[in-house]
Amino acid sequence: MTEPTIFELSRPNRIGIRFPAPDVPLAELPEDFLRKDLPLPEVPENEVIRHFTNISQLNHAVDVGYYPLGSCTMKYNPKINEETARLPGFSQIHPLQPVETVQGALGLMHETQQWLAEISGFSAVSLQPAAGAHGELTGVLIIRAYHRSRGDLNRTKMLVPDSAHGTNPASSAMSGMEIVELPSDERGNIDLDALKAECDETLAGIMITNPNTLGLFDENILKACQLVHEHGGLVYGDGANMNALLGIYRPAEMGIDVMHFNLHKTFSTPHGGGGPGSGPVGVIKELEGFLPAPLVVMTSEGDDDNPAIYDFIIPEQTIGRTKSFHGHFGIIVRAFTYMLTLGKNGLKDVAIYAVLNANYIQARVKDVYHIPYERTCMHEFVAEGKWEDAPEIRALDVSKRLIDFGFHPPTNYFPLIVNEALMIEPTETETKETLDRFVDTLLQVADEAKNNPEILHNAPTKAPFGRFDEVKAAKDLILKTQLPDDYLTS
Amino acid sequence: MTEPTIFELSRPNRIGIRFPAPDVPLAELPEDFLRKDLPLPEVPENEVIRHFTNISQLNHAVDVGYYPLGSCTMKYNPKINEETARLPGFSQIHPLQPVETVQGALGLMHETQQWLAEISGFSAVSLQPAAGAHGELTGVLIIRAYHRSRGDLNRTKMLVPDSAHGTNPASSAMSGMEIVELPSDERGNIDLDALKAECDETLAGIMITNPNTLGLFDENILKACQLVHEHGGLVYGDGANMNALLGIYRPAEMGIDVMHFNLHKTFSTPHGGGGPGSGPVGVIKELEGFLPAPLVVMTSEGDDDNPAIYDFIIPEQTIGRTKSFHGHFGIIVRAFTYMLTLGKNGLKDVAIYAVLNANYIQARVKDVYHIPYERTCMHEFVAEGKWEDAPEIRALDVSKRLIDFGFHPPTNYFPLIVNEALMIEPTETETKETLDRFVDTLLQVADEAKNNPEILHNAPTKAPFGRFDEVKAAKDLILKTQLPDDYLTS
Amino acid sequence: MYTSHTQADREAMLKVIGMDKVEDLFQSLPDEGKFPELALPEGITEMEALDELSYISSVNETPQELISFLGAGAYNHYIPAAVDSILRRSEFYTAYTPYQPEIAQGTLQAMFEYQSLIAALTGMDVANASHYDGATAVAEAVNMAYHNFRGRRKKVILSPSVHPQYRATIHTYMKGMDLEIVGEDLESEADPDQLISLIDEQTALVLVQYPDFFGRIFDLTKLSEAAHAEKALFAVHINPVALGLIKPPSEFDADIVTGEGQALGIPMSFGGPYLGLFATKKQYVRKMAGRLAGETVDALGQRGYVLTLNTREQHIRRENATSNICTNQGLIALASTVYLSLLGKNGLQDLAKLNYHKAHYAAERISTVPGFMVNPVQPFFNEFVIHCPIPAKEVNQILLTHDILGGYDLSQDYPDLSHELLVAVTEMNSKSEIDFMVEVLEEETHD
Amino acid sequence: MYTSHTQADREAMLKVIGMDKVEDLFQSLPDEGKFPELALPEGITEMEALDELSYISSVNETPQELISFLGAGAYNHYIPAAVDSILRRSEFYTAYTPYQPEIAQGTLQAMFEYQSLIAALTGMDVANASHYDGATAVAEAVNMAYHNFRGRRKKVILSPSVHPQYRATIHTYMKGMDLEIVGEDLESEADPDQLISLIDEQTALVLVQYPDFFGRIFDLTKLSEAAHAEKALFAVHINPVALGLIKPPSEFDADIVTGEGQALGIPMSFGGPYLGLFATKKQYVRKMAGRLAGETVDALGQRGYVLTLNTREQHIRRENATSNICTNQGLIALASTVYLSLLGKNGLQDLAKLNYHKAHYAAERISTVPGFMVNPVQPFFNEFVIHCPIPAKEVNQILLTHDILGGYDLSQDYPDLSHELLVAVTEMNSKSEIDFMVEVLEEETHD
Ligand SMILES: Cc1ncc(COP(=O)(O)O)c(C=O)c1O
Ligand SMILES: Cc1ncc(COP(=O)(O)O)c(C=O)c1O
Repeated sequence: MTEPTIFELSRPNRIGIRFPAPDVPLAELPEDFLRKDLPLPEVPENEVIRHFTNISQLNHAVDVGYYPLGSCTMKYNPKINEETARLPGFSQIHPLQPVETVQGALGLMHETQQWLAEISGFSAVSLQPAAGAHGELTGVLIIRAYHRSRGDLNRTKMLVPDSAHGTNPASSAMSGMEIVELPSDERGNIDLDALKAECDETLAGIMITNPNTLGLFDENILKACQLVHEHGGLVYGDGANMNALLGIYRPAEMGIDVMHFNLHKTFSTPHGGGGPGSGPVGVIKELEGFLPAPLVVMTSEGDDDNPAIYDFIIPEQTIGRTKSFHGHFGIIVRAFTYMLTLGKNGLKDVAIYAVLNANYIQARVKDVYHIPYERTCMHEFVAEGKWEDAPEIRALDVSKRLIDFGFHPPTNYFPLIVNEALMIEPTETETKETLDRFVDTLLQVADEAKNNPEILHNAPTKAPFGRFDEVKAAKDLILKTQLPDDYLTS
Repeated sequence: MTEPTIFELSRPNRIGIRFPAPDVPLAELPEDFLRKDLPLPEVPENEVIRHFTNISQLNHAVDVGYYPLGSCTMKYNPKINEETARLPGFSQIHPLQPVETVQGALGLMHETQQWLAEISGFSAVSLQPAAGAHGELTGVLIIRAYHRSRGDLNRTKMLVPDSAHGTNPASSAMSGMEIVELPSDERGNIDLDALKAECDETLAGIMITNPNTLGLFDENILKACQLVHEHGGLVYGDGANMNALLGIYRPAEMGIDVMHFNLHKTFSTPHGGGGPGSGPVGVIKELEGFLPAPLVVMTSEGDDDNPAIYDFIIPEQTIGRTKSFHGHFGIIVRAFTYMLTLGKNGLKDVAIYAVLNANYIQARVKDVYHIPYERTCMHEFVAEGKWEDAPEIRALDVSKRLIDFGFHPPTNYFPLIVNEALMIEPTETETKETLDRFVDTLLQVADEAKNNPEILHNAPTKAPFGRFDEVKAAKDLILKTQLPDDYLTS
Repeated sequence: MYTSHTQADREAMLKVIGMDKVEDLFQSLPDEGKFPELALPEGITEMEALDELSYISSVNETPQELISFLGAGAYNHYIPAAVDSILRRSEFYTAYTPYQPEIAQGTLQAMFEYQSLIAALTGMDVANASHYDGATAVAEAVNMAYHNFRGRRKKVILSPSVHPQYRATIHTYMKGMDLEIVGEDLESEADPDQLISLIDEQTALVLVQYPDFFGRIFDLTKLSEAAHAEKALFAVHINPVALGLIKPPSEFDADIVTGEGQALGIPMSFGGPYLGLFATKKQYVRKMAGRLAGETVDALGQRGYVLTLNTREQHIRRENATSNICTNQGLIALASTVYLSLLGKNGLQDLAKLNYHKAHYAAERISTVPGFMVNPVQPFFNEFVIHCPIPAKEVNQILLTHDILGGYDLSQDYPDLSHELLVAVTEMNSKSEIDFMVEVLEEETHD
Repeated sequence: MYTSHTQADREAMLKVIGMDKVEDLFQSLPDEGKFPELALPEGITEMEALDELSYISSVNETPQELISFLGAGAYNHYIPAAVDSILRRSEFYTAYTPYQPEIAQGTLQAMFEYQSLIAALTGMDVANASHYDGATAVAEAVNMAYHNFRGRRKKVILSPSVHPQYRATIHTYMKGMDLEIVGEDLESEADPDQLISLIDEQTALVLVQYPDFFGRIFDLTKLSEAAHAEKALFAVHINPVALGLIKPPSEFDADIVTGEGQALGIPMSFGGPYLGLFATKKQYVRKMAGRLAGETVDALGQRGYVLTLNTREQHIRRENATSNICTNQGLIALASTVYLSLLGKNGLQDLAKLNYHKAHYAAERISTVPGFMVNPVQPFFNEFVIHCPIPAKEVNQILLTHDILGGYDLSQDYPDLSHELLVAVTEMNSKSEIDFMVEVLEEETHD
């Protein structure tokens, strides 16, 4: 099944696209700076298309089959969103055009800010962050700036539960925080005693994820936030799991002060094989002034005869700019289209059915797969992929075997607090029949684990590739096509 | 690998797309005419997308791999053509709009007519026919009308070489002609003696394909046309093989009086898994008046300040209308885009490299595959898929085995005058490396045919499906999903 | 441009062939006229071509610029984004006719599902894999009826309220057949029962449209019975969206159902490519033209599909084939398959009702304008005829000055209907568009 | 809307769970605030949404309506149709990060090829699988340099001719680092060698842009040597299209190369999503942030690719990771991969030259307008600064009345450059557009 790389398909003097000859007199080239050789592949259009079409077919994807990858919210990406994002009036505008020539774009951003604020209960939202982790960095820098604005220079301790996603501690560290890991209690909640013990005058805040990465709504959430607030800290919310809360509960009500959204999870924008995402950040009133610049505001409401007018502003105490221009506008158009089509009831349905689907799968598998924190889950849950009577089987083996049945495996080895984790997020867009097929397969695989473990060890055998040698990859470190010496001329 | 049908995926009360509620008062429904039940499937958007995405991957296609299917000109379909055809100014206009609101479309059609006329040497071209066979019907009806306009009511004999495509006799028959089959001579040309013998006062004409379906340029073409003309007949040209002649030779120069083009072959418009095509018909001056209505004409040339003006006209002696509206406009846009990007030299290159590729493959395989009419071929050639020392092997076995190597097989069993035909049309858009891989595989398969025939008989084994039971299909005649009785409620 | 032969490739290949230069490949061609200097421009780059085509397309006025009530066989319906996203899959659009079923199950299963959907929609036993468009589907119905009686029945009864362009197409197609067409010279708006008296034992086929060209819905029971009483075939041409609301022609015992499938998710695209629907009763399947996918199993016992009953077709039967059709509308049929799959039962019903209500609102509102009249009795679907106080042509001209395409001026085909305008209303026409047209009519025809 | 649970499904599922109604699923949530009534409209259909979004988009003015000479970090380049045709393949865009390589070789091979192409283009040993954009790539270069010296070197030298927004982003990113930034307060148009005197043993990184924000091309040899003499890292931010013409930064012995990849087939899309290019020398690969695909073999010995060196990343190393980045620009990197594959060596060279010639023609023509001046000495690529006789802001206003976006008014970031306009010219600007702008300048600034 191995497909040559695009470099291997190259032959001298082929080309996939041509440009017109200059319609202007030629200028003298800057001799001192001219490049000698440019070792790029030379491939005609049809070969380029065939190459990428062929490798694309080696991918599992939401449009190909079920993808219950925990924490990733692999819901269906509606096709209309792809069309609206490609409208020339959106895709062809330059980010530095005078605002009077891009009022549509600003209006759309403003509306998106408003929708996200209303959904989450925050008072303002910045669309600038490029992804979830980028939103975290933004949010933690806002917390930092807040404390510093009050002269609280010592508040640099950030509490991060042990169940948190890796980006949480990493973002805090990048923001100059010291990270203190908080244990979870036996119900999977934040351990309030441990929290209390860390509450001192160096407390900057806490980064919580709720529903947390076990898929559980934290039962101590109100108390935890209260504690942190009482001790002068702020609460950061990782909004990656907002899919469980749309129209159900507003994060700001829990006591969260800053939160990022993952438009590429909750709001159905495609994951693109790794990105791009979009990670808007919402804040409570007191933090508005710290949001990254620029922010879109409505400068005139408009009336029957005159449209509303929008502009960019720079919040007074802004942490600054976290990237160039105004965020991932093309992704924001998709998310806005999605919200418009769903409306308030549709958004609520998303959460209801995401949670219903997760609990349905959990209920059907829990007698066979141990659920370490078993209670009503939210949009996802974490099971263990190990059994006493199948000592050689690990969660990864279960995952690889699922591939043979055409399913994408659950998330493995996250959250770290569960041994041999299988983190299952069904999403709301799947039918009951799909869930049933998936559950039946999970049950069958558990049976195989005990009675026929070799099948699992050898899996997958029905995918285009078998298991890969990851150690070799890290050892050889071949990170680009190895070109022959005479590449440019052969 | 079997995928359920869309009906099998249905569950009551699901839906893939919604429409707005009426914004007008409701009218009374026509009780007497109301439909009781509508047994259509009920499937959500994501399941529809997954279904068609999954089945699409079961297809071989030009964008997936090599497709040297003789007579079909499976060249690369440039992506830009797909974009221009989808420009809203083309895709969203209604065919009956006042001509002053669609001057762009008419201008494009007029230009396309002009380009095709210049390429072929004909004096006028109608874009109305929907495909090759439809062009043939149009052309033969023009021949019929021509004779009748001269009072030649008895000219109803149409000569059709035995190598002709099946649509040729079928189209003539539909036009009320009597078909007389002409044998080919030992060099694959029209047999001039046989032709002469049929030249009498009932002769309506002859339908020739040149290069013919053996991929050979008919060496008797000038004489044959002259003979037919001398005896009052007209010459119809099947232009399916124009890919060999672009910029090389104009069919009108041979003595062809009417010819159809296959835009879906020569001019790179996609085959779409069976269609749509487009089969414009070109005619010599004397036949212009018989072209189907309507035809686009330029009514005013325009100048620096005023654009040219276009209109539809009805040729005086028109055979009438052969379909609704004005032909496959969406396909014509693609073909026009293609011609524009190629220009005169690019068009000529198409023919040169199509012919070079065919001769290259022929030269490389001819010692192993018998070529019954071996001489310099044009854009394709016909080999035999049988050997004396492989008595159980038929051309179809060779074809099925090629599938295992990722190639689409050549055309089988056509033309009928070659035993166990393998009709190979490489097209110009393939690289030498692809041709070499294909040839190497052909040679290997020939070897297997003699030494390991079972491999061929069992092939394909690497495709998603093995050989199908065609007899069962024709016997059972299951031509639609079998719905359970309670389909609408279950 | 899309060739990729390097100098080295060319030389190596010529060497294998045993030639010096590519011109030698064309030795068997007549010298005279060989390598003509075409009076055509040089090629341009993709970027320039897009520029040029964008410009040309921008000269046309679309429903973005013009409010449109034009129908008459092509309708402005909403096309769900999912349809084009499937059509853009090159596994579908760059495949040929599925001659090798082992590597063409995508196309074949889509064909099979298309046949299933069209059969379900029309209520018929079997549908073929498509004709070029509604007009040629109708012409093929005539062709089929003619051959059904082996040319012995020489009369086809054709309602004047079948689309004029379809009737013209029939006239062209039957040039080679020994057939007579009657019925078209009845009064333009004759109702179907008026055709009954024309039926006799020479009649091969009775053909009507439903809803008819004027948008009207008639009960076809009597006509069908009368045709069958003389053992003639009865063919009905339908609008597929209407069948979301009204009885399928199978309920009138139609033998053949044809239709224009453009309304099922196909862009108007200035008239093509569209989609010829064709369905019939099981007993006529061998008489039917066009490709058919049939279910079967492969060597491993897996269910799959193949092209079947090829013995009807030109590549096997040549001059004795049921038709000359070869290339059909594959990809367009796929579009309608995806479209119908998305809408399904409830979607098509909702859509049909929405069209119905909007059209009736428009009809009622227009009737209130002095001098404008809509037949108040005959049920119609989403299209109707308005009688205008001035020639329809002039009404259209007035409306166009307000950027409205008023409808189809019937005098183009029916000289007696000089003041009649055929107006279509779909889900794409908002109430405010309708109100605006009525306003313009009120103001501009008031004197 | 995109959920498909029927009443029956819901009931059956609740029964399995052991609940009566879906509301029970949310029992662990605080009662207060549960099930809020959101002040949001009801959902609308796809058809209505397309209508609304089309309207909103039409309010914006695109290069169809405006002649544009705006660059400053985002460029209007031609995007070959083949690029989007691959991007629309849902096997690519609906996949997640390739955590399961057996069923993600499409994404992984594309990543590997992207890394290969960016390494080849920049001349560097290794490139990562992308950062969010040029600005964050630059900020990550600072981050990497900081950690490379374990925070012990506390100085970053930043040229004032690095894109102002990138510099702003660096300032934000370094808030949590113990770092000082110097160099920005040199005169705005300082040349790179002016930075040399700032380099000392405290210097972690020297960072310049090439061509710089003003479009200028400088020889960076001396600066690089000076940085390396103090064992500091040397980073160069590039415009990838320029590298079709000019020496890659590897020839100046750059340690880190960053770039904004938008010019490589990515739509301008009002500023995002774009593409942060990041490449470095092999010795720094473990210090680099971002995902990496590496070649290996599977159980059958087949060559393939996996995510590798994960131990640098947040999901393994958490607070000690090289960066917090997780989601990157996967699909945008794919776009640039397809783009570079199509252009290849000759295409990128031709494109770069075309941009060069057009920009120089424009510069020369504008220089002829009285009062307008272009620095005649310093080589530039496709962007250059014009000194205007009146404030640049006013020039832009005048041009806009003629539907021209004149360029970027530098006074927004460089108060001393009040009369300076940054003008970009690409293959999309025809000679006649340039001539038209010159004409307008001539007429409107003449007095
Ligand atoms: C719980 C959680 N937090 C944070 C992130 C980081 O988001 P992103 O990948 O968009 O940077 C993720 C995504 O993987 C996540 O699942
Ligand atoms: C030689 C030849 N003639 C005629 C035709 C018929 O053309 P179409 O399929 O477009 O009707 C074909 C196509 O298969 C052909 O190969």
